[in-house]
Amino acid sequence: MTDTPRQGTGDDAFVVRHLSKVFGGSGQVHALSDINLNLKKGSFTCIVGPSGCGKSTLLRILGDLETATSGEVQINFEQTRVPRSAFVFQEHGVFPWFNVLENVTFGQKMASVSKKERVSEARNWIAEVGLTGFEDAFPHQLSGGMRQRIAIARAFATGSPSLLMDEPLGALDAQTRILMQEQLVRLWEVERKTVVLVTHSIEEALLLGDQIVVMSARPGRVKQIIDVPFGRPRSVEMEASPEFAHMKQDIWESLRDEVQASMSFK
Amino acid sequence: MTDTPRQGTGDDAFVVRHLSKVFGGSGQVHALSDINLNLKKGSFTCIVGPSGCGKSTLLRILGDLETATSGEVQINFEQTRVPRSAFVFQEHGVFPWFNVLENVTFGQKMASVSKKERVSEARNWIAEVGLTGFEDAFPHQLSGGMRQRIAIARAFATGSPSLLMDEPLGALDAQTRILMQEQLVRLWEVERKTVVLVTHSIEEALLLGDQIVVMSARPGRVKQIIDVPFGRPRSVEMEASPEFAHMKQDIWESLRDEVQASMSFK
Amino acid sequence: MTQTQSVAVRATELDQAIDLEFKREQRLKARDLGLAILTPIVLLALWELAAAVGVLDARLFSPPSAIAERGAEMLADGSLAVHIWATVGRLAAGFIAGSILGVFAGLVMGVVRPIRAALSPTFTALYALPKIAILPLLLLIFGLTETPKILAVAISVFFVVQINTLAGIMQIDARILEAARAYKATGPRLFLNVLLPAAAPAIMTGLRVAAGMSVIVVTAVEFVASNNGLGYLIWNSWQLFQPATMFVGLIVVSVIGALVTGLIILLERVLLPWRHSNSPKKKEMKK
Amino acid sequence: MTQTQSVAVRATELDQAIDLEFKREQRLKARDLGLAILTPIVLLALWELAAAVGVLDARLFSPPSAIAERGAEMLADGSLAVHIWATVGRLAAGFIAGSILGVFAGLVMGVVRPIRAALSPTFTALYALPKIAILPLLLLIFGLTETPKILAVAISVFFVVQINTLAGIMQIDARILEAARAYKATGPRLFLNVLLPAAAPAIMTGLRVAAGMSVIVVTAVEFVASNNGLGYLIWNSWQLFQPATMFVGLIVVSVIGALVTGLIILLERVLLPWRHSNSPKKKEMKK
Amino acid sequence: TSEAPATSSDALQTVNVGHVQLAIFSPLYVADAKGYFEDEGIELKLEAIKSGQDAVPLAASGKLDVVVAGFSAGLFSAVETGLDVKVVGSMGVSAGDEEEPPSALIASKKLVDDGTISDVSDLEGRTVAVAGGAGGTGAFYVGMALEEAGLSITDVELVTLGNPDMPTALANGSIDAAFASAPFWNMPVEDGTAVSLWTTPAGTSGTGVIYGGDFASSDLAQKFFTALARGAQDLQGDDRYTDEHLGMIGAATGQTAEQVGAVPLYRWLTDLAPLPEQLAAMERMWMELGAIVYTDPIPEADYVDATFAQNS
Ligand SMILES: Nc1ncnc2c1ncn2[C@@H]1O[C@H](COP(=O)(O)OP(=O)(O)OP(=O)(O)O)[C@@H](O)[C@H]1O
Ligand SMILES: Nc1ncnc2c1ncn2[C@@H]1O[C@H](COP(=O)(O)OP(=O)(O)OP(=O)(O)O)[C@@H](O)[C@H]1O
Ligand SMILES: [Mg+2]
Ligand SMILES: [Mg+2]
Repeated sequence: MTDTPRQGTGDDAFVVRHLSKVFGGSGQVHALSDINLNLKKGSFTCIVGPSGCGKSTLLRILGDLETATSGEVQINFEQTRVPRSAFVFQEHGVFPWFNVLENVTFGQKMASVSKKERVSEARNWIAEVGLTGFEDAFPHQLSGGMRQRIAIARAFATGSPSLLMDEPLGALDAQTRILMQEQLVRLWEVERKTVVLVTHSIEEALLLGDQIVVMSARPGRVKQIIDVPFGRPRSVEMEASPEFAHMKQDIWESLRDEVQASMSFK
Repeated sequence: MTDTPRQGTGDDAFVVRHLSKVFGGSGQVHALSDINLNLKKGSFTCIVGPSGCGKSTLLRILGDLETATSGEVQINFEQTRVPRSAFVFQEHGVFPWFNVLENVTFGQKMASVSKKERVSEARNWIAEVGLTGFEDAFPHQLSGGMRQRIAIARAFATGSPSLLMDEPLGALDAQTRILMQEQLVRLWEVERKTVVLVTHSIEEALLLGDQIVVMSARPGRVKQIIDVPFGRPRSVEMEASPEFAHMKQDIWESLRDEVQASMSFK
Repeated sequence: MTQTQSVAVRATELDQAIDLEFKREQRLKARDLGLAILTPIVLLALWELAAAVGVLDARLFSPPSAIAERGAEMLADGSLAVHIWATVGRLAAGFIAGSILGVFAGLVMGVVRPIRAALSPTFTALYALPKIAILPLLLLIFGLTETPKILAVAISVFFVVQINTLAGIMQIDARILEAARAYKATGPRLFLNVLLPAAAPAIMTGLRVAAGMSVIVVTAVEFVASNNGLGYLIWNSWQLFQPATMFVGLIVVSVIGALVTGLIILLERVLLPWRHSNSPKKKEMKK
Repeated sequence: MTQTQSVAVRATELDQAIDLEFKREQRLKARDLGLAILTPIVLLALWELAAAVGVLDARLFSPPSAIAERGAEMLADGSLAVHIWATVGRLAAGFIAGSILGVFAGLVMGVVRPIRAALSPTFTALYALPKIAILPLLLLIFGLTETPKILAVAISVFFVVQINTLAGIMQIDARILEAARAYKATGPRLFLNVLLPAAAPAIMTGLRVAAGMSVIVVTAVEFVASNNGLGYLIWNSWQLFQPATMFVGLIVVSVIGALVTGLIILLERVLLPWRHSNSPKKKEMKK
Repeated sequence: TSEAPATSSDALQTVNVGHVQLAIFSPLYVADAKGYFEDEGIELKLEAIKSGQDAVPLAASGKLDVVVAGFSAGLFSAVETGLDVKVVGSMGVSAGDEEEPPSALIASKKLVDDGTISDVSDLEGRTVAVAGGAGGTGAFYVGMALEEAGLSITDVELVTLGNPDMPTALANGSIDAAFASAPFWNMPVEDGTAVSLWTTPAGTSGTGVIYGGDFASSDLAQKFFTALARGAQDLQGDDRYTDEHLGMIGAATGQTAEQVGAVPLYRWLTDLAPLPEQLAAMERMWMELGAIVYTDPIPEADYVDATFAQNS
């Protein structure tokens, strides 16, 4: 079921080989097992899989926030002052003590970008995610959806060549989510960063990704890698097409067993 | 745009007439405006609408947790020892200091049901939602999805003739959510309680409801009441049908303006 | 009745309902404030009455009127001010020194695991050491200067603040730290932009507890070893049997305690705006 | 190398990595424990040394060996036990009375708005009142019995616990209260099943702060007005110039303080299991 | 508390006595240990207090019957305010022993060596530590020493300090002189940090026995005093230092017999008669210091009652 490891090329932003991750020294949680992946520069990859299968862990390892227990990860970006990967976290990634502007400039501040430069860059991205007018607001004064948009603006504003997003739209209601998905694709089409996005929503993965990595229940393995055939730009209307419904059904069936394996549900 | 008030009949569980709700004595937030609704006994009603339009407020007023500022609400259930409506809340509705069993028996405990009786009833519902084996676990030891299932089990276990659910599946990931939707319909088909369910997901509304109430942006009004034509039992496969896609598209368009009206999003 | 008319009637009804609700809220707030002021007044009046009819021995429990008179006298001749400044000076010096050191120690212990492991249990035991009991030792070491008195206050404050700061650091949400690491926050930048603000609420709680405690300690210290300050005033006036003066001291001390606590709360609001932004702003935004 | 072989090699590698990680964690834990024990030992050794070479005046700062000897003596002749029991008795009585009343007052004030409005500000001011300063007044009212001493402890504990309990009630998540109302929890049932457990963490924090404070207060009270108890022992041995005895008293007091604090933490773990269920259970479930 | 007379001869009546736990009050401890109070039908209930002033209001309000402690300015203020207490006896009286006095005015050796201080008159403008503050007996004695040297109590700066803290304060220069009791005056003298300048003259006393008004008029008042005086009679001359007595005193003050014997003891009058002139001198001194705010001395009869001593 696992992909046979391919050799990485210079075009690959991330190359993952035989990666395993075990949490808790005594070996209690085997989160990831023998993961092999090649992610091209400028590609948009979506990861789906049942809850607890190690999606966040994999993303963290790609972003150098966690070390693999064994195996190998190559990250092929030149070293600049900004971090190689900017993150959008599943939850609680924005700093409650900074207002919107300060949160969005945070990455550049840590990279010693001059104040003037980072503020003007930040204002751009704040406008892009539709938060203009809220620069001085603190996160707790905003809705969950607005908070998540701060995190997205911050990730883009940092200027990193890759973007790792962990269910960035999970906290949004369905309608806002669709608007944000369209927004996200638009932003990505402008900048063409290497994006890895974890999601629970198959529709979202089909709407956004070039390829979809389907993971198995814990210990997480790569169950399937699916290339998404739809051209860009894509829009929500695409969901009505029979091809979309078909692919969705396929992935859903592949996932269904895994979800049931991962939860004690009759 | 508002429905013309109809006369309530003996068959109606809830009759709402010219209901308005304003929060904050000084009239700051006009949450609901001139709502008129008739909900039949044993019916399954879904409410959709943009964030902040007053869906939760309306549900709270139906459940007698909030008083209307003006207008009139009739609740036609005979008074028994159990509350007339059992709630599933949007979030944080389970008590962190009680384990799963104690949480599920809470409603009956407050209704002075004997311990033996309420425990056996609770065990049934714990089994129904797939939490058997977790009776002694505290909520914080469980995932968000499992916590929400506790709340659902509690609502059913209480034995109230009506069930008011505020985005009961919002916290779940997409795959688990679909399994739970099927579960919910199954449970309802057995008991035929009067159900009002608030959701952000149009698919969910179409999959579950007999009728869908579409609300406008704040101040919340009833924009549209849609009868769902699909027969029961329904299943996820139904989503692939063109009629479904069509209805979804309709409701989405009706909502889109409202969502955009409700958020500062370019 | 036409449709338009009935809509108009309903609008008026709604307005009336809103108005009623608003008035009720105002009434409740006024009542709360009245009650808050009433309680001490009633207590003082009862005391005055009890002293007047002889339930309380007025020679020992000076009636409030006599205390007020004595207080005015002491204010006029400047003697009260001398004691107040002496106490406030020690309090301020000890509190500031103790809290700065406490925050620093807590942060270092929070970040460096071996230091935390080495010092944490010992500090917990030292925290419970009664501060007036070690005052003689401080006097031995530092002589009869202000140092031992300020130090006694500083030590009390230090432990409370250190324990709270450490707890604050240890409780920082792992996800916040991860976000900081993801954006490559390190060294002093991590410290200033993440650790300090994240631990700030816990530090503030520590300061609040420490404030109450420092007032108690400074009074106790002045009781035992001082020639001025409110603690001395209370002790001395009792020794000299001047109960009215003693009550003036007691009342001033508790007012200072309340003021210091209030000041810390104010400081918290200023320093941690993200925890206290008012809801009106929120509502406005939601519009 | 065949595919199977390479898989086997990788499995071994993984096992080794896991093993290393596990050993490292064990090593760190052992080091932490070692450091925790080492610190007081080093401090005592330094003290002993300083006294031996004359950096510290051994007549005033009795070396730890002398203190230990004196402590053993006092244990043997039973005199230490007398003081310990006297102190512990007052502490227990005052702490229990103060905390029960404090919890009760806090709950009532949390539920009944007019009472809260009337008493809250006054209680905040009274909290800062130094307890040893009001001891003479308590003595006047109750005479030289145990009552005023226990009362001084109880009052200190009362205010801390009351303030924390009230804060706990006020901070209950509105959604929790709503859930309780939805399921028609009222009266004593609401109280026992919702309000008390919801406020319990805050109450426990209050008890922990109060524990430290009560040890300090009981010592101060025994300093001023008692002929037994550890506070008396410390004061008297200092007056009679018996520094070794004084240090025995100081050390015993801080050990009692640490024990009381530990006891409260233990109590919290027993009473609030939902806040401390261990992660193994969690992990096991997730499997 | 003292109530109606005993119903039967063997039922003991309780007398509550507040005392500062010091060897200076030995007659109380010896009389108690030897059962003299029981002989008079009294059951003694001893309550430790930290200063006489703490107990005066308690005596006046009947919470205590008897206070055995040092005098203070507060006693006079209390009487002037109308509290009903009576001084009925004296306690430790100075023997005038210059070598081994129970307390002494000592000065820093450094200042003596460099010639700054050679006798009490050189203390003018200097810092002098006393226990119990301006309204305590320490201040009274310092005033007495200064007056003998032609100065007044207001010519020095008084500092309040506990006896145990005086030696170090002298050593580190915080104070120039101190009025300390044993062993805190002889310790610094022996180790060379201080020099004794003045000791309390023979016959002076700063401590005594105070009755609450109600107790003074009860029939136990005389019985109590008679028993107490018997204790004093046993402690005359070198009888003070018998092992039996040292043991009794030690037991009551939390010391061993050796520790008690190592420190010079006071003397006591055989009838423990009050010393009215001495009290009047104290009142005057404290007025001078501002520790007493009223201006007309209280008549002796209002607060001294010598009849119990005369009848014992
Ligand atoms: N720091 C950690 N220590 C121990 N176990 C961990 C740690 N982080 C994650 N795990 C465990 O590793 C497994 C994978 O976790 P991870 O968060 O990567 O899953 P996920 O796929 O992101 O799940 P979700 O969809 O719920 O976010 C889980 O069983 C989790 O409990
Ligand atoms: N107790 C309250 N006091 C003041 N305003 C309130 C209160 N509760 C709700 N509101 C306001 O009333 C409006 C409607 O709130 P409500 O929670 O009913 O919306 P909703 O449709 O449930 O939103 P969501 O989809 O985000 O849950 C919002 O603007 C909200 O800010
Ligand atoms: Mg995850
Ligand atoms: Mg809602």
